[in-house]
Amino acid sequence: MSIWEYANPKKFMQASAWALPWMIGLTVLCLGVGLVWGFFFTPDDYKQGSTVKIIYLHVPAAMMAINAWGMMLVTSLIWIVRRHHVSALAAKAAAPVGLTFTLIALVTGALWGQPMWGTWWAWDPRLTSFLILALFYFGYLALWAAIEDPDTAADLTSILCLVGSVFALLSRYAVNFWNQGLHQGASLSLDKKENVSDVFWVPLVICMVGFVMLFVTLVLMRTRTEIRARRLAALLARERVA
Amino acid sequence: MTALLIRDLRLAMRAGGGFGLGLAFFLLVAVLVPLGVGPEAATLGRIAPGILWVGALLACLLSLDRIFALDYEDGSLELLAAAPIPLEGVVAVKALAHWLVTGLPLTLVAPGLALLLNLPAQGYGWLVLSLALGTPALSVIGAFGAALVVGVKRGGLLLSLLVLPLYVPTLIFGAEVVKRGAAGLEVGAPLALLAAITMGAVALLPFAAAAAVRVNLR
Amino acid sequence: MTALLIRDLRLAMRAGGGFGLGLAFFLLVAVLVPLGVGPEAATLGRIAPGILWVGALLACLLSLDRIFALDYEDGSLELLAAAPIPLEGVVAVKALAHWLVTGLPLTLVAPGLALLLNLPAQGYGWLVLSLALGTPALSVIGAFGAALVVGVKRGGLLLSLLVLPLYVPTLIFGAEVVKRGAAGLEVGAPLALLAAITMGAVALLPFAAAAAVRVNLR
Amino acid sequence: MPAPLFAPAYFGYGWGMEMVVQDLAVARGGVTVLEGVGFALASGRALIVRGPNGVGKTTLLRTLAGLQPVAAGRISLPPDSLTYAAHADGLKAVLTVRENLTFWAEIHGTGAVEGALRAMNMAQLADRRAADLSAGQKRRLGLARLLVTGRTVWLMDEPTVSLDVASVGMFVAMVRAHLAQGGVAVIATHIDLGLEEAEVLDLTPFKARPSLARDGFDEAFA
Amino acid sequence: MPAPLFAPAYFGYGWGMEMVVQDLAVARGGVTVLEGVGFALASGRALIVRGPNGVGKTTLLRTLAGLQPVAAGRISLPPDSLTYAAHADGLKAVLTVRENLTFWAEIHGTGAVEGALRAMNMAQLADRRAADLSAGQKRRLGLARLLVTGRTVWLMDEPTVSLDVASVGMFVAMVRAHLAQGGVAVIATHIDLGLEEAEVLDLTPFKARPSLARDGFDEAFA
Ligand code: HEM
Ligand SMILES: Nc1ncnc2c1ncn2[C@@H]1O[C@H](COP(=O)(O)OP(=O)(O)OP(=O)(O)O)[C@@H](O)[C@H]1O
Ligand SMILES: Nc1ncnc2c1ncn2[C@@H]1O[C@H](COP(=O)(O)OP(=O)(O)OP(=O)(O)O)[C@@H](O)[C@H]1O
Ligand SMILES: [Mg+2]
Ligand SMILES: [Mg+2]
Repeated sequence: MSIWEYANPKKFMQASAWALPWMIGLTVLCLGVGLVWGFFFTPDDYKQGSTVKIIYLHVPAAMMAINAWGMMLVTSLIWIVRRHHVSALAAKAAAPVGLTFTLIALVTGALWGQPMWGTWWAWDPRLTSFLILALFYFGYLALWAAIEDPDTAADLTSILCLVGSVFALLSRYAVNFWNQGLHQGASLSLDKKENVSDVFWVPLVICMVGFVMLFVTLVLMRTRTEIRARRLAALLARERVA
Repeated sequence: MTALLIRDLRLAMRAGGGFGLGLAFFLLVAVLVPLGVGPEAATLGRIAPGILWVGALLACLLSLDRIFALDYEDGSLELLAAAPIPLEGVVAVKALAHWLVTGLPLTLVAPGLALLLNLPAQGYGWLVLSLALGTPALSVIGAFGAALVVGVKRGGLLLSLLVLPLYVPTLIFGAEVVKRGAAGLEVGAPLALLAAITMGAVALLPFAAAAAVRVNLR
Repeated sequence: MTALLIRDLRLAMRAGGGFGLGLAFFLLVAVLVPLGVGPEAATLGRIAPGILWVGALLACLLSLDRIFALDYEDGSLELLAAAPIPLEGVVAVKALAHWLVTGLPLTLVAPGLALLLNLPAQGYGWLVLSLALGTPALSVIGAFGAALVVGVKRGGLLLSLLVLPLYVPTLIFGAEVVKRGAAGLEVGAPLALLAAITMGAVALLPFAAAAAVRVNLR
Repeated sequence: MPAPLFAPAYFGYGWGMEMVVQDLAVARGGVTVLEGVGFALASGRALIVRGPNGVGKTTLLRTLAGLQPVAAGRISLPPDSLTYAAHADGLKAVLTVRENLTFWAEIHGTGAVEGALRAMNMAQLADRRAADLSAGQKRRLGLARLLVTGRTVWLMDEPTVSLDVASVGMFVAMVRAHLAQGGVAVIATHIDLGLEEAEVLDLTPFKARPSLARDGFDEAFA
Repeated sequence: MPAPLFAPAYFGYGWGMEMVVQDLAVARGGVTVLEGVGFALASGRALIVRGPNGVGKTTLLRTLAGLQPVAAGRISLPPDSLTYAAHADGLKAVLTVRENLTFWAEIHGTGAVEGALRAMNMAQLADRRAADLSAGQKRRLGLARLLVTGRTVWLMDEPTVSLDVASVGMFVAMVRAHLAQGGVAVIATHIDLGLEEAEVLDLTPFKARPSLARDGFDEAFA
């Protein structure tokens, strides 16, 4: 029983129908615990004050925004190689979610930047490359919207996703080359650093897990919707000929 | 008339209608310029008004060729010309539709992009105001240009060429308003001139455009 | 192949073919920006490299949709796909034709416009060099974008939305070369990276573009 | 089919109106193609324009429709009374059949959409996007457009292109009904429509002798 | 007319080649339109495809031409042997007739332009811009294009649209000459070409029952 069986829409619908409630539960749990803990049961940072708590939204969102594109890249590849419709639709479903996370990271970042750097926005490399990522999301969604035939759209968006990923990476380095900025380095990267104490660290990790769950849940839901929509279109077209 | 407006808006919303793309382009210009110019906030802040206006102008420009060309290709334009409604009205309505789909959204998102370009705080209000006053002129002038090149296949580039010079006054006064506003100077004069240009364009150009369409049809 | 190249060039030269329009647009941007930004020589000189590159990029952009759309509309593209020449070759040739009609002239006139934006003297050489190295990439990337949207009617705006992000690395390195050159710093690194990007794009993208065209044809 | 059903509320119809063309010369690309063309149509009459490829049928119809300047001669017909149906049908691919027709009906201030749909038997295709129609179905939609304009003078350039036999029959029936209400039709075609009552005008004899060019410009410089 | 004149130097011709179609199903917009279509053409034979509007002629031809995926069944024919002539003729309005043909001749590596011009009697229009041709003349140019491709299998969708009687005769003669050299032709049309020797395939019986849709996706989802 290979994983590919779930690429069959019927199978996928059954499996996801079974999995969804659990996912939703886990998401609510993690986010609830993580955010409440983070917001209310952590001390204010001595220099940042309470603004530091934005971190619980900002970092996980930013992280997931990037990972979402990675997931789209994988599913696009699967569609190109194995022509599993579910895979293509999953990519389509993930895009808006990824874009939303991107926007959340941008907004929270900006809100954080105001107290921290005294400006809403700075052309820091990380920020810039992130903004470019947002542009890629926009283009990807626009292409999906512009093309009628679903399979054609799936193919073209997949190609765009592949090429786009390469250029997104290029831009990342180009931007680094172009300006070295003031944004936090990997100060909270998973090997925990001394400058952030566990009181911030633990709830942050929980929030990160929560955001991962949230992403998976949303993508599952949206994929199911896409599948239903696609099926509806098929049935409608069929009765049109009748 | 309303039927035409509704149809044009509906066409813009449907797949490939290109609603919201103008916005995206605006955003892109606001991102590309810093990438080219460099990140120094001071420099950016100084050039922000100009860049924002140029960006809005280009975003407008790129969607102009849809105003008439599509209707020309599928013959709708001939039929509209033969229909019992004045061609001037048709032109005006199409310009209005274009503004609703392009100029208005641009005006609304402009502050967000001003943020990217570190526009000084007191400039925001003037930015929105100047765009709200100026973009209708852009749409009408653009409609006129589109009417001139409606016969040319894929005349997008030629169109921009014809239209950009006509945009110059709007651009200058528009940018001036924002620049002074941002610097805290008084902006009455350029604002008045901007309004005057828009009024004039909206009042007169539809007739010129209609004439151009007639010429292109026969 | 040569037949195709010759035909495309000939079409570009004929009425409405839009040769030289790219140039004109480039010129217009170079004129509009000072109008919007204001005349201070110092500011202009500082932003000149960025503006010139952004201008070249947009001029290139506006002529992109002609690469495939015209051939698609009149059925030539289907016939070319069925013809005994590899589609990758067709794409490459068309990108080349686009560069000859757009990128090359842009490179040649750039110094003239640099004058308008008071680019520091020692920047001129680097400007020409960077454009000569960079514009081929713009044409090839553009051809890829055009291939993606060839099915969309009047997809010009969508096209720019897709292509501009892909232009970012080229823009950054290109502008960087000019900026450093103008400041008298050494430019080896960005120049090498710019060349690398162009090579990569020219070598690989035609295949992606051909694939996209095939998808759009069926 | 019962005429009133899809008669555009008799909008603009009136017996006895006429279309008169006298000694008309038409030019294309600065070259006079036809000259001395003349005919008169009483309301209720149809004219079938024939002639080999390139004789000037399209040019003549476009001139009659006012889409081209008249090189010489006179055309007289009531204002705002004609509509022209060429190969480009003025249809939006992304709009449905009904949306397309409704738009033209509103523009012309008539409300005969349903009737027109039935007349061209597009009823069951009404909610299909025009893009999803076959060549012949598109053509039928284009012809249905004539009905919702409520105009009396129909100029049609090869209206039966890519129509099958049944549809051609439908088209002829539609024209007959139009004539029956005092309408006028000018049809350029290569095939035999079986519209016996119509007058036939063969353009071959009116072919312009290339020697003389008629339109002002050339004259001035000849 | 003498065949060799406009035969593309017998490029790619060979007796005995065949086109075989077995139990073919074609779909448009995700809906199967035709199914169980099958025929075999020996070289030198022509097939005329008939059927009411919207039965699926265009869809079938596009599928045969490889411009659409096959929903089911098999198509077998020699590689690089076919060319497809639809309404869009792949002509550039700003290029002259000769320039247009020369381009396609060079692309296909044949040099039969003059012959093709004569075959469709375009010789005296050779230096006219395609934009300045009448509908029928454009069509003739589009058909002349077939000759310069030097392909053996011609797929034609309503090739005689807006051609006058004489031109239709010319077209039939051209097809006959093509067959005489072992070529194959599939022609979708509504009119009677008078090409007696051709086999006729009426698509009506192959209309797909809407109940079952063939392409993988629907199966998985219905
Ligand atoms: C609009 C402004 C901002 C944007 C677009 C932004 C974007 C990002 C991105 C893309 C990441 C990387 C996430 C990952 O790689 O997993 C990140 C992480 C982070 N950001 Fe921001 N950020 C912004 C503002 C700020 C501000 C003002 C601060 C506080 C000084 C901040 C603090 C952090 C921290 C601490 C991390 C975690 C570092 C790590 O472990 O990778 N960010 N942000
Ligand atoms: N710019 C031009 N210069 C010279 N002759 C032209 C020009 N444009 C068109 N013509 C000629 O004018 C004639 C009339 O064209 P028209 O389209 O009216 O013919 P038609 O009767 O409609 O033919 P068809 O039956 O093929 O549609 C044609 O012979 C055409 O070649
Ligand atoms: N997206 C779609 N969804 C459902 N049906 C469609 C779609 N597109 C086309 N069709 C139908 O497919 C059928 C086949 O169309 P096709 O163009 O092949 O017909 P045809 O035989 O060429 O007709 P004609 O003789 O008018 O050219 C038509 O009935 C058309 O309505
Ligand atoms: Mg004609
Ligand atoms: Mg057909």
